[in-house]
Amino acid sequence: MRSARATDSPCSTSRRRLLQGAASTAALGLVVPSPARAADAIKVGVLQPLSGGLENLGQQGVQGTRLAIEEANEAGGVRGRRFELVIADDKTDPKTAVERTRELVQRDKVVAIFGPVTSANRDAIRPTIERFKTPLFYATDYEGGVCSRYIVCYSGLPEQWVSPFVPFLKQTYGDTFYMFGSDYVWPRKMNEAVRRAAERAGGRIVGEEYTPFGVKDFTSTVRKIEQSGAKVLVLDVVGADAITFVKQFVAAGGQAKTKLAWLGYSENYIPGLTRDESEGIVTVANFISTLDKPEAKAFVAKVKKRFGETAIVSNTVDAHYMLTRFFIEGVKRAGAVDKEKIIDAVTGFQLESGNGMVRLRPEDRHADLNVVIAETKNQRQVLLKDLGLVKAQSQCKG
Amino acid sequence: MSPPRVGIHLTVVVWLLLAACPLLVSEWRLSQLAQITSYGIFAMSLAFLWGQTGLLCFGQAIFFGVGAYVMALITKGMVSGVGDSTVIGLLAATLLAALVALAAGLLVFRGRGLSGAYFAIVTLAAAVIAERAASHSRFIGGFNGLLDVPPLRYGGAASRVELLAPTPVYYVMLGAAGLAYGLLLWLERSPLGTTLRAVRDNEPRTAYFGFEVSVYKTFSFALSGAMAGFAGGLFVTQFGFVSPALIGVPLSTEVLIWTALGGREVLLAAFLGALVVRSVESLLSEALGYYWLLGLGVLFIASVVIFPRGLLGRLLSLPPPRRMAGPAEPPR
Amino acid sequence: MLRIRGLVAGYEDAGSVLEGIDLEVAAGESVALMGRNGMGKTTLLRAIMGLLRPTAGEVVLDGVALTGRPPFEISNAGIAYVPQGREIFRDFTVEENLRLGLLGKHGMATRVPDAIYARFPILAERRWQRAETMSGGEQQQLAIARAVVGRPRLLLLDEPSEGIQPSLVESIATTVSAISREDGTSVLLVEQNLDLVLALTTRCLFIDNGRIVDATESARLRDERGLLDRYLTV
Amino acid sequence: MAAVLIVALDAANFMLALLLVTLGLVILFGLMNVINMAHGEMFLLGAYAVVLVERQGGGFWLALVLAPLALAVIGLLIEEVVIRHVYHRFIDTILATWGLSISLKQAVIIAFGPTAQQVENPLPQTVVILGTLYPVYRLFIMAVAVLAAAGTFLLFYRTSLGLVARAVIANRPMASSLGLNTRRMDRMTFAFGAALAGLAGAVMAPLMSVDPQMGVGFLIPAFLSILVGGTGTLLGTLLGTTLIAGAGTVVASVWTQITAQIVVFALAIVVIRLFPQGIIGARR
Amino acid sequence: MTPPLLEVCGITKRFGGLHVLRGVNLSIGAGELRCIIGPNGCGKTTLFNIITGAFPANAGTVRFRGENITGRSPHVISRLGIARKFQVPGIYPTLAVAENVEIPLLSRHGTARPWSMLRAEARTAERLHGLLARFKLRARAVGAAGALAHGQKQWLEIAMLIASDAQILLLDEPTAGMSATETSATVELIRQLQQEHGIAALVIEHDMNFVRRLACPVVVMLRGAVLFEGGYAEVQAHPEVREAYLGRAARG
Repeated sequence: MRSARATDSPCSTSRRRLLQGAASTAALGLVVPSPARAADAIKVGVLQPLSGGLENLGQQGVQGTRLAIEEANEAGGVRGRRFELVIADDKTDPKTAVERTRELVQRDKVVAIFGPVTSANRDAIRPTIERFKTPLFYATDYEGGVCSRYIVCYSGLPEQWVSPFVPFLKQTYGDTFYMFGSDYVWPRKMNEAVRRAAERAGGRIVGEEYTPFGVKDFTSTVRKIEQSGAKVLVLDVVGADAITFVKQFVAAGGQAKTKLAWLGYSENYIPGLTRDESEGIVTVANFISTLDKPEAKAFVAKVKKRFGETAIVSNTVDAHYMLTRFFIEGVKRAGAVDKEKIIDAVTGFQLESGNGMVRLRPEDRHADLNVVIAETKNQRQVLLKDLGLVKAQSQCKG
Repeated sequence: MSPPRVGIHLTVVVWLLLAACPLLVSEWRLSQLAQITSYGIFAMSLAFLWGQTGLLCFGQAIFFGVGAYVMALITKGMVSGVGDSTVIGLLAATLLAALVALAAGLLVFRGRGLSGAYFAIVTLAAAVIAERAASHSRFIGGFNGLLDVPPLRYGGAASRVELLAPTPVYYVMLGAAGLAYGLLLWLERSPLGTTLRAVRDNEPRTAYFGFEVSVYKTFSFALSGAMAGFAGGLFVTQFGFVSPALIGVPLSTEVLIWTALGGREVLLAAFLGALVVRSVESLLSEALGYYWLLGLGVLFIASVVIFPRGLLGRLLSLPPPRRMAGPAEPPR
Repeated sequence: MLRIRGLVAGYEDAGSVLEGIDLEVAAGESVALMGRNGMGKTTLLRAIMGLLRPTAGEVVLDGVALTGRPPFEISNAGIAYVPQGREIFRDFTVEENLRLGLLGKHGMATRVPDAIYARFPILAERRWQRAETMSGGEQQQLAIARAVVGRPRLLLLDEPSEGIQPSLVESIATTVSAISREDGTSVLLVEQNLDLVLALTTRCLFIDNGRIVDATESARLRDERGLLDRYLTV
Repeated sequence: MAAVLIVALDAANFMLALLLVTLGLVILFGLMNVINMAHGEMFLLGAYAVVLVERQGGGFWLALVLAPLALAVIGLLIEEVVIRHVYHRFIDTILATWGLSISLKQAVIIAFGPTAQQVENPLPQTVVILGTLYPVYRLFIMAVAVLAAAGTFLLFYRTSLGLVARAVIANRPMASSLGLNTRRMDRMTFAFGAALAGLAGAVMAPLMSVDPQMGVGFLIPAFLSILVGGTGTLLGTLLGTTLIAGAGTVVASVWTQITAQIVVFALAIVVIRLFPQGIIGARR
Repeated sequence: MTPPLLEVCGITKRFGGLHVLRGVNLSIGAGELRCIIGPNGCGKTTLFNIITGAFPANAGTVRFRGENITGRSPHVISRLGIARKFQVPGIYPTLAVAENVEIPLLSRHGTARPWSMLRAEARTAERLHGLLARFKLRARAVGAAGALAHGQKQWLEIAMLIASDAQILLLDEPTAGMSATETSATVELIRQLQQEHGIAALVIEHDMNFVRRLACPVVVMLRGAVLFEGGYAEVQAHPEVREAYLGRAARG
């Protein structure tokens, strides 16, 4: 996934208190307040970053999962058994992620784990997950290539996001691209896809650059972008560095000449930027809260009803909600609370997401997703183009 | 007036308690304890360098990380020609970390070398460089690091057994910790240890006795590096992965806090410092949320200002080596 | 003016050095304190100045108890100190060194008065030079000038002749006695050098093992070989 | 030619920004011998002071005045509670301030949350310099850095207060014997260093992500600048920041930021190894 | 002809505008004793610093057994057999008293390789406890050296010098802070060392009683140069020496 380490912290504050409250009650009790705290509750682990830099995404992930679980419990659970959430904080740190995973699996004996956010943490816990044969449900977009019986992904992949996005950029804003990303695998894989897509569409890559985490001065990069004459800047820098970069890019008048196409951008970044700074940023996503579709409106209403008017209904909430629903449906279909059977049962059927019908493919346990292109106007993301259902190749090939 | 022997008794009690843990705690706590034992060994490596030789290193995780990466590369079979056994991995992890530390030590200490704050800041910068370089190196997995590192295992390729049950794993880890402790303690109480403490206490005086101080600092650095590498190798068998996060500043400072809180001058205090902070953290950090780290920071400041020898240091400190007392007093 | 009663002081690891000092210096009077190294001369000056916390006894200046007060308050009460080894600010200019003698004093101009430069012509010459570039004798004059620029009522001098040419010792004696005479400044001088003691002081005290053990008029020192040989080196 | 000039301008820009951040550290570390690992967090608090003032409806310019004042007060507090006890334990200042850094950062997270805060850019315009657009705010930062450096220099080397401060630092007992209140000077000097850190944080806030981690990135370059130039001299720091920032910008312009960071840090270590007194210090 | 054990030739040292040493000449043969006296600030300690390699001189040479050792580092000079006692006792405060003495004993067992230390124990134990007994420190052997009384610290440091098997001891005010009995014991000690082991010593001292009782040639320094060399009685009688200490007025 995009975000990667402790220095990342996109996001806002207005709704923070509420979320923090939610997270800490969860942490204290470690369980959802639910009447069915019986011994036969089905324990579900949540491993999300609740500190260390990515808490916003972590809290939204928790909300998505919680919403689905609570709905299921309110509907009577599965064959009379309720779900119980056990929430753990991975602190955005791989070591802690492994420790917490072990706790969830060995101490709490959960049947599945939802999370985490970063690829680094997902990869770090993978050996543990596989060693203890406990399925991991991962609902953040990432670079692709995970093929494991025990990992189920609901993630935007490069193929799904970049392949349709780049031709749109070329057609709308110009045919020269500059790619600028953080120095790790996700931006590099994304940019590989950008390069392929741009060349296929007849565009030209005029620059590619990576930055280490924690850089505070992007003058030379801003200068290089300007000198390259690129019409479009594909940005896959993450977290705080991205905010720092965009502030300096905009201050230097960059957006007047170059369109900012930001991969991995979401509503979470908007509060860290001023109106001028976020104006006109285009991005690609599976879901945005302003989508003019009945299912989107219903989903937004549902989230706000449960978590308050100030709750951000991002891609992350939608993805975690959906993946949790697949899991619940899988438990129903499996006929028994058995990890292996659940894994086999969660794929191959459709559910309605906040943005159209979605299905998990049995062959690689990844999702076919509906994708939209959005632009930020007046501190809100608005739809530019609905790309509909986009499929990716199986991640288990090659 | 012989110093109180309470330190000896407490030390024995601590080790007995540690050995009895499988009877006392739940299975998963035990496996957790096995995991953080590698941090304990790591803390002892720093205690040896800092507490005994007086070198405050802000980049200790470099050696831990080197050990972890080497262990991962070997046990994953990514290095041809040396096999992929746990033992070879651990040996190589220890040795390579030692070599890196030795090279760094030669670079830093020779001639009119760096000391004090300069050394601390330079090691801090070195930790940043190491982390950047590691996340930029494809061969060792870049930012995400190396995954699927095998657990402890024994036996030949054909009949290989992976060690997964908590109790044996715990005893292996505890044994490794005991080994590290024994070795470091023996060194510490040998004449060599006396010399290192002499360097710490009064460096010019030691030079005026003909000791080439830089050699001793380098030696201590290399040895401490080796121990950190050993800890890193063990860490990998427990956690199954290695990533640049293990080689950089955050872990370097974490180990500093464990060691300082426990007591830098006493190996066992540093070891317990790591074990206790990590255990308490896993118990409390979720309940306290953001306040946990705030509390830890304040506690750390308080211990620096009020208890420079750590919270456990005084309790667990041992009397000087027996040879110091000499033969029994002749009858008067 | 200065009255010291039963002063006991020392260092943490070396035990007490002063074992109960009693001494008095009258207004305008100049007193020498002689004794072998290690007998407590410097320790006494440091204790008067507040650089060392006495464990017993009292230091009173014009009826005001100074015991246990921090050095800057004692300085402001009217005592100035020229330490052994001079301790000038090596990296600072002569002018800056002198200004530092003024800046801490309440209600005093912060400009170095010309009178000081008139008294120490060599310092006027070196006014903008860094102090460390000067010779030992010049540095000593700077240290004295820095002390008297704040117009103290009592001047503590610790071995001002240390490492200095005999000719300079004389000129220092002349200058300090002029200051003492004209400004009415009392002087407590720790010294081995008889020339300075004779030129500057009227009374001489001998210190041995942390106690004042003998006293004489300075003018008679020349004849008191026995005293000298008993209490001084050589 | 113009391209070279532009790189030079960019380098000057980064250098001055780094100088601004380093100034406070020069006072605390270079002069007072307090190895202030919490400097990044003082910087951070300066930026959050802006956030707080803007939230209360005060503008950026007001915040720019209030932030250093707030940090001076916080500096006084820190000095009194913590630093006072470790002045004589050089190495322990590292540890104590490290603990402070953790605590301050965590306190900010508790008070403001972990996420980035919005800070208005008060000068969003650009001007054309040497044929390229240049942000006015960057010019402002450069001006503030020059003014702050010059002001600090004048304060320490051209005023009585500065003279006293330097005297206290150079020889505490002697300064005290001359009637200078050393405790008060310690407090004031420390507060001034903290205020400079706060000013830097406030000034940099509009061009940076204002989040609890923002101070970390500057800490190491700032320390290296001081060590490379030589402690205890403003001139050395000027040289140090010039070398670190200059090398960084040039390497980043020609290659990448990643290479720049690794090369510059490694270079700095080599320089420190060769000149343990710093380049200026070694010439003395 | 054998060269003198230690020979100092024309040593000059400046700190800024301060001339601390102005061409000091001095020599001492094997097994000889020599006292250096002189008023405060005459450059005695600086001379020790230059001999032992603490910092370089501006001019001049130091020879040991005929070998030029000017500007070598302290540990190299020490290994040749020159041991130094500091004015403020240079001991290891947090180490046990016995450990303090063990360090210089170890220094004679190959200091170049740390691991060679590991097996040094057996060779040092006997001498260690012999020395502690001789210096009346046995009862304090396992206590921290920092807790000793001042005079004991001075003795401890002398014990350490002797443990280092030096051929010459440079003693900077060895009796400072000692009681009269301790001082006489120290005189006895230095004499014994000279007689039994042939150890030479160069002693900076202010206590003229000590100088008299040591009964060795005395070097008088004044303002960075050697003023006079001679026996105790000669020094006492020498008007210039008196003047150096007490000024011209004392000449008479």
